[in-house]
Amino acid sequence: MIKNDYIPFSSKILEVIKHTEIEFTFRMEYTADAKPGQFFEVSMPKYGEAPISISGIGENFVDLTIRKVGKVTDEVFEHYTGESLFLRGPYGNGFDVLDYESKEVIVVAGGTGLSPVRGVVEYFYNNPDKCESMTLISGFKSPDDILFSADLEKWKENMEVILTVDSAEEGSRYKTGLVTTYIPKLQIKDKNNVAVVVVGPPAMMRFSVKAFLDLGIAEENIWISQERKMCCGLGKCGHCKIGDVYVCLDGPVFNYVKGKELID
Amino acid sequence: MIKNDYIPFSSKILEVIKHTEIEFTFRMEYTADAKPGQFFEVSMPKYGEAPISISGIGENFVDLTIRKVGKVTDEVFEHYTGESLFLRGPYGNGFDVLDYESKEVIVVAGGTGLSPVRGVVEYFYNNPDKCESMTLISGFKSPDDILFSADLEKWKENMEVILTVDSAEEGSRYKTGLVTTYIPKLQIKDKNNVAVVVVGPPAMMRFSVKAFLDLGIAEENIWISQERKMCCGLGKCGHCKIGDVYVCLDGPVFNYVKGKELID
Amino acid sequence: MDINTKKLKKNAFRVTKVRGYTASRIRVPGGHLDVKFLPKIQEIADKFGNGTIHITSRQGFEIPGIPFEKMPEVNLALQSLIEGLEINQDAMNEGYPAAGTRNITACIGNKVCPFACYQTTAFAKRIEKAVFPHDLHFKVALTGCPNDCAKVRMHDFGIMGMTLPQLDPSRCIDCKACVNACKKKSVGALKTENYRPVRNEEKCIGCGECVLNCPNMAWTRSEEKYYRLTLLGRTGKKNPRLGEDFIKWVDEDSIIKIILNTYKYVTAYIDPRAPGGKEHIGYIVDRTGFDEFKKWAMEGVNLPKAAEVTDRIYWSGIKY
Amino acid sequence: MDINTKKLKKNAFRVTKVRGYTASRIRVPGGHLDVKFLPKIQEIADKFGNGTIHITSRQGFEIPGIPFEKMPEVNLALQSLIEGLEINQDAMNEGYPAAGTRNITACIGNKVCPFACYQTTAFAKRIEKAVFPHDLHFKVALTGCPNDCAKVRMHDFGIMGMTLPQLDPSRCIDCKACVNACKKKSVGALKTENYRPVRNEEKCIGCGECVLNCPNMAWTRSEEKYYRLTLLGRTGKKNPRLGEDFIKWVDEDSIIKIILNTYKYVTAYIDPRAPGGKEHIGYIVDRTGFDEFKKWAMEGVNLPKAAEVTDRIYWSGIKY
Amino acid sequence: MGYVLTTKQANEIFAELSTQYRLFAPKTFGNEGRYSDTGCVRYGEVTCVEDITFDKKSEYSFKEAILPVMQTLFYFTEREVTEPKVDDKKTMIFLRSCDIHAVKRLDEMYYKNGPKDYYYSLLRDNVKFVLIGCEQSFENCFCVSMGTNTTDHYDFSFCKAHDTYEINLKNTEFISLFEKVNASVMEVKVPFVTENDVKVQIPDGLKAKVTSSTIWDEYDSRCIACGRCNFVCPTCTCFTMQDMYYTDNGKVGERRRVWASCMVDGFTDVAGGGSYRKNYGQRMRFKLLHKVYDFKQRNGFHMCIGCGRCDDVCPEYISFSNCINKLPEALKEVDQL
Amino acid sequence: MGYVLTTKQANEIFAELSTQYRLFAPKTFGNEGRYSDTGCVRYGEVTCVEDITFDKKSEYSFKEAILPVMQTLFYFTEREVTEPKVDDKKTMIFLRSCDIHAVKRLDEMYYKNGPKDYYYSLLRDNVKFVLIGCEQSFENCFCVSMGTNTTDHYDFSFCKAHDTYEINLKNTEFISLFEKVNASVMEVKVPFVTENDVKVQIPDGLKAKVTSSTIWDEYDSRCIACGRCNFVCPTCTCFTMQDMYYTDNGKVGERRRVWASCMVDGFTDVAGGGSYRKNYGQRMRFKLLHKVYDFKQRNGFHMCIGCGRCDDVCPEYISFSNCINKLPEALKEVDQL
Repeated sequence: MIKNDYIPFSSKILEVIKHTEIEFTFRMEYTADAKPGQFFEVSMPKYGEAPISISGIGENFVDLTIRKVGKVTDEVFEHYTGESLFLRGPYGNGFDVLDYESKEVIVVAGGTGLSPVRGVVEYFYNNPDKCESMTLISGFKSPDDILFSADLEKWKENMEVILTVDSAEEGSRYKTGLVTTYIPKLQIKDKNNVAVVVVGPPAMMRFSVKAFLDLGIAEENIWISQERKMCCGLGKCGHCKIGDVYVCLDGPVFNYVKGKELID
Repeated sequence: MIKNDYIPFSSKILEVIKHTEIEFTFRMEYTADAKPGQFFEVSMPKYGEAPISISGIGENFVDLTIRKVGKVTDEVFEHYTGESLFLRGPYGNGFDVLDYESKEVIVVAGGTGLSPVRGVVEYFYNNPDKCESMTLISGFKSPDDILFSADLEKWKENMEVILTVDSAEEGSRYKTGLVTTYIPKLQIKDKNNVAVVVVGPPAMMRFSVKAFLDLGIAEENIWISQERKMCCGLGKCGHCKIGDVYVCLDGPVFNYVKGKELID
Repeated sequence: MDINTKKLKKNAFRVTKVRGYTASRIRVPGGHLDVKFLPKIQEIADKFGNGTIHITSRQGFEIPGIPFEKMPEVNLALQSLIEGLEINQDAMNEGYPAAGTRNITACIGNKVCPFACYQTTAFAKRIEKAVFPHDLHFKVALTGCPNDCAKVRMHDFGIMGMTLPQLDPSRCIDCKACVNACKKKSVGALKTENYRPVRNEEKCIGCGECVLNCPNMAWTRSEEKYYRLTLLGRTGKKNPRLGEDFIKWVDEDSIIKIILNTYKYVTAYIDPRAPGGKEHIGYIVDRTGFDEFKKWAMEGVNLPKAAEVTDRIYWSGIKY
Repeated sequence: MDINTKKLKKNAFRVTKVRGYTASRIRVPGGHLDVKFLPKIQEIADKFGNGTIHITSRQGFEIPGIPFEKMPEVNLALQSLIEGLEINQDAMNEGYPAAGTRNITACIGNKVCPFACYQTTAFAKRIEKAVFPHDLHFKVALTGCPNDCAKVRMHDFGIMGMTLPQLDPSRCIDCKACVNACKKKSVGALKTENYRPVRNEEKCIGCGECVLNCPNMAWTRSEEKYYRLTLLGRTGKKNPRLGEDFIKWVDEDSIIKIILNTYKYVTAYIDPRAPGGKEHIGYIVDRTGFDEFKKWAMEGVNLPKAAEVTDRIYWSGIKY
Repeated sequence: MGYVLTTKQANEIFAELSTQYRLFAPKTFGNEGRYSDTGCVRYGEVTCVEDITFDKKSEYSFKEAILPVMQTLFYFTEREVTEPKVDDKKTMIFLRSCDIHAVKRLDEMYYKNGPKDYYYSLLRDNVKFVLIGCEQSFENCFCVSMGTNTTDHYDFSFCKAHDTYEINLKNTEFISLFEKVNASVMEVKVPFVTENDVKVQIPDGLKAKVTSSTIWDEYDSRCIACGRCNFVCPTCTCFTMQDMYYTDNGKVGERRRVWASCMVDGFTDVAGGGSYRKNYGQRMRFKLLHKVYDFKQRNGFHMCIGCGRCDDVCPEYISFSNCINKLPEALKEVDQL
Repeated sequence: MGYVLTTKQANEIFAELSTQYRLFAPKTFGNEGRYSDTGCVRYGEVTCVEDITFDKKSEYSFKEAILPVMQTLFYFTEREVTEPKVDDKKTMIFLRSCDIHAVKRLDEMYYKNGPKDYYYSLLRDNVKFVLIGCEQSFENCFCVSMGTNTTDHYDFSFCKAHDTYEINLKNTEFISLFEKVNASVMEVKVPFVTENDVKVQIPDGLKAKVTSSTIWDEYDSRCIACGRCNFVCPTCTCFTMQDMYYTDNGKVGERRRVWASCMVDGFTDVAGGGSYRKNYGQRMRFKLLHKVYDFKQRNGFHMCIGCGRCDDVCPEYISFSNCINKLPEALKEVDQL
């Protein structure tokens, strides 16, 4: 008898960290392997499943930052006072930090795109010697939408953190403008020794990648993470297919050499 | 210039005698010739004309017994408080009492049919020697419809008067039954010396004539008076035509030899 | 020229505006015919008429310009059409035996139209066989679906095809095609509950849009054919009005029985002094009251279980 | 088989129930045609179809059973009919250029019918010339008199012939034929006063029964031809309804102008996402409000003096 | 004596005549037919020859020129009665042979049946008759059967011959009229019809008894009692009186007479609700026997002139001539009773 | 090895098989067509040979026998998750050559693309395939172009030949079945189609870049995004999960998977409102390239088996094969960019 991959397991909610009114990080009991960029199918039985990226990995937990934007996540928010959620996963390839070691690492995150790369940033924050340099450009819609603000503050200790909001009220303490505004201004020492990771909404990724290509960064030094509808996480349901890849199996992280073919 | 026969003359109302609720005799000032059975076109200008039989003739008057049954007569009743009515006539042949002299005269009148023959009856009442005998059968619908009741009482003096009503309440003092009931019971001395005058509604006339014929009375000894719509009284308007006769010119009194052809 | 106009009218000719000339009306029950009949129509128009025809609003051909004296010859020529079109006839070679009850019209129906719920022409012919010839002024029309291309609501009896949709939930993939189609093109009788369409039975008009739009055969048609029977619509000078629903989810047999019953009712109650002997049934119902009509109409009718009968109908329409 | 169904529909073919087969629809504007066209219809049905035709409820012939691949050949065969029936056409031998605006139907009119107040087919053809070809889903119908045999109140534009009766009192003999006819067969707009009929102008529907029934030519027809224009009747699944009066005593030129104006109005306001690109004008009027519609419709229209325009129309009908 | 006129000459004559006469002739009322886009040929005043319709039978007859549809007899104020003023212009009527025979019938009624009619005389005494010839019989005509196809009783004839007009003069008082315009003198023979498609044969032994035949019954259902046959008939003379007061002043009114029809409801209604001949077939019988039987009994010649207008106009296509031809059958029937 | 069966013998065999197998075959559902008075040929359980429709292509494919439209993955009560019981009867599917090739595509997805699918395996592992031969190509078939017109991968074949049934036996475990009914042994050759009216030519140098061609644009307006092409396709495998609780008891529910269509709205919707391929032409492109390009990129053979069911069913008469044949033109177009 083969394994039934569709049966979820129950995972205890260890902690709930509120970022914004609609964005909470659920710290879930979990002890097996996981990589940043991978995701779990999180489910509220009777309401459905949603693929949620791992935003943090600890000894006995994974962090799942959930945005209240769909039916399932609505239900999770509604019912999280329960002690546990059902999970399947982790699925997907995740980020391979080894690919970025020794390089000028530039991570560009749009909105909740910060969740999946948080693990990457955290890795180089914890291991600053493993890269040449580390830069994070993190953009949000408005000051109210900012996620992981404590982390963002903390990360400044040993990397450049460019926190920007699309727009803010007059006199705000935040930088404003799209993340792409800051890409051309980056001080790159050796454009052949750069590792760029771009995660966010489709348009933000497209323009950011273009900005890096314009800077002369080679396609093979750019990684992106694709977001698609994923029902199964198992390469079966078909929703996440782009061209000849299944995002759930082959992604969501793609080197841009492959990723460029996946514009849908 | 020829005479304009359409222009009516004004005639003073000398007296109004009420018979029933809807039957009054208007005694009109009139001095020229007139015969019983002739008629006047009586008009209320603006309301129209109606042919009314002469029900009585005096020195300076004619009696016109008017029944309130049509538009014009309604108006006459409505407005007779005025001093006069407009008249044209007399029209028609009328009864020729000479035809009946020396005979057993039998007059059968149905309802208002008594009006035109009233002059005939009156003539023989006043001249009882001018006939062999005189019988009047006068029928009415009900006791309330009886006309000329004073006359009927008076005439009994020197003629047989059979007054009958179609129906009456139990214990009424009137004979009941149709006039035809009484015809077979008549005591006729010489059926070749009889003059029968029948006036009344079409069906009453038809059945009465038949009763006399059955008694062996010859057609030439029977006279009827036809009632027809008559607009002009002058043989022009055509309404009173029956076969080749114009009732207004050639009638209304017809010997039954001619009259029998006039069943319409 | 001495012509009994009443007889010629019964004979499906008519008194026209042009003195001395008539027009022959060829009824086509259900409106569908083999083209082999066209040459005869052409011949009659060319030989006796003025070479033109009018396509009537009741699905017939009116051939104008025929001198009255040619009527017997036209009747002879019509014989093959009358037989070919399967018109009930008492005596051969004498043309149409009655023209009071009008041609039973029908939209093209499910021979061709995807929306139609039945073979309109076949049902029209069945009614034809049951009621013709008849002098009473009845108008019956059939339409395949509630789109009512045949405008049956302007007739005495409007027959509208319906299907009682059947859902096989195991084939439903929640694409919402049925719900959307019902909302946009029909009455919005479907909503989604638990990933499945739920049908508001009261609202559903049986148009079959759900079946037509279901990409996976989850919705299918009922084995039984159902109809909506509307009553006593009319055009005219006094009170044109839409026919109102009498029975929803009625069957063919009941419809035929109700029509035949109504002939009896009208025969019993028609105003004998009506102009031209024509009195719209609606006015008769006004006189006798709806309940009396209904009593006659429903005599011996066995409705299917699904049938919903209107208690009492109140018509509206335009009143001049 | 790769068929652009939208193109074929515009080309007056249709997607039928039978896979791979279409039906060709031959419009006959005003419903009247020379029988010399029948052999061509027969030929098309025999050669490309299944040898039958349906007489459509819009006065056309629908020829079913035509394989899709025969459409170009059918279009070639249709050319003589399209020309003969004087259909506006952009390019020869390509069949009908549009099928959105439906055939303009008409009762037989005063060619034949004593009641008709005008030549329906001629006016239908005039409108045809003014509006065709057009893809918008407009339905126009004409009827000769308020009997409305053409059921124009079920159309977007219903055109009903009227005559403004003229009384010559010196010829009236008070026979009451007009009063009785008006009462029994029409709206009772006449009463007798002083031996003469008096017409209630507000009530009178211009049917001409008084003229038809007057034995002495005391009543005659008006020199001018008048019409009642009714608006936005329809059948259908949501809210079948009778067209309501827009203008009483309107003239031909104004009607054509109003129709053309309405095309502009609909073009400006139609819901581009409507299923099949079809949205009944009535729903558009619901959206914009009647006053906006009226503003567009009446642009540049010069009504005759007698015309009575409805302030604002409220439709009713059956709501499912 | 005969003349041939050009159109111009003819119109000069019309102009001349118009000074003394109101000219009544059949003319086409373009849009006044019962049905839309149809006209009607009937009598009306004309002022030029082009106004006259020569090639059709008039639907209504000339009679309205001397026997108006509606004629005011007198006006009345509160207690006064006043006759209306009469136009002192004379009348000239253009009409066909049969219609000239009809004049004789009208005269018989209005001059002779009872006292001479005052109002009829007023008009009739001043009429001149102009004969229109008949090149050929029209539909439904049966003048030959009725012996009305020819006549000499006219003042002059006036016939259209292609683009000229031919005159046969009887009344010499009009000689100067034609001489004045230098009309070409010519022998002119008035065309008369000598045969009709429709023929009737009134049976010799006709008697009142045919009243009881069943031939009349079919008209009970066929006839609609509209009276058109009477109104178009040049020999129908019946009228009804109307008394009315003016809406604007109820004290003033008039009495008038208007045409009546023995076919129309109300003709025989007497006060109190009685009426005769309720069945339309009996009305048909009454009319028909009047025209071809009892009028002659009374006056010595038939009333019907065979113009066929009643057949032309009947909306129910009832044929009067056809009914006449049923009389032998009816006679046979009633003789067997 | 071959046999010829009488109908009686065939039905004895069906009876025998039915004890162990649910027999799935194309059958005619008499009144279940979209249009009134039409039927539908699709797969269903059969119990006798007469149930099987041999002479028509099934509108929907066999796939629902092993990949049900709707499949319950598990039930959940308040905190428990329970798998549904699986019928332990085996399945026998009657299908044509092209469809046997389709099985390979299903297997590729459900056995190989990612982990082996638990639910698919449950059914698929117990399936026997009975080949129905094709005497001739149906409309829209292009199996020859796709190389799916012949096959050896079946347990036995079952073809109707007039009033007998011919069997070509591959899987010897069924020998006894035929021997038991004393089936006549005979050489049996399964009929395969060797030519179709419809041919496609997938261009050799096909590449993802054709995505940007304009050939897809026409489908923006022609396609109505109903998904019929996917549902009838024997190689389409997409599904969507549904979690629901029972109306009668909100604490109990189930998770299931149901077929999904890449043509239908919602297929790519992500939480938060994003979606891809809004234009229907792009969905057509996605589907088509999957079938004849990128599936092969990933798995080494084409997904499309050329059964033409998508063309048969499209209410808008869009032809998939016709679109394939536009690819050379599209390639040329994008190469010029």
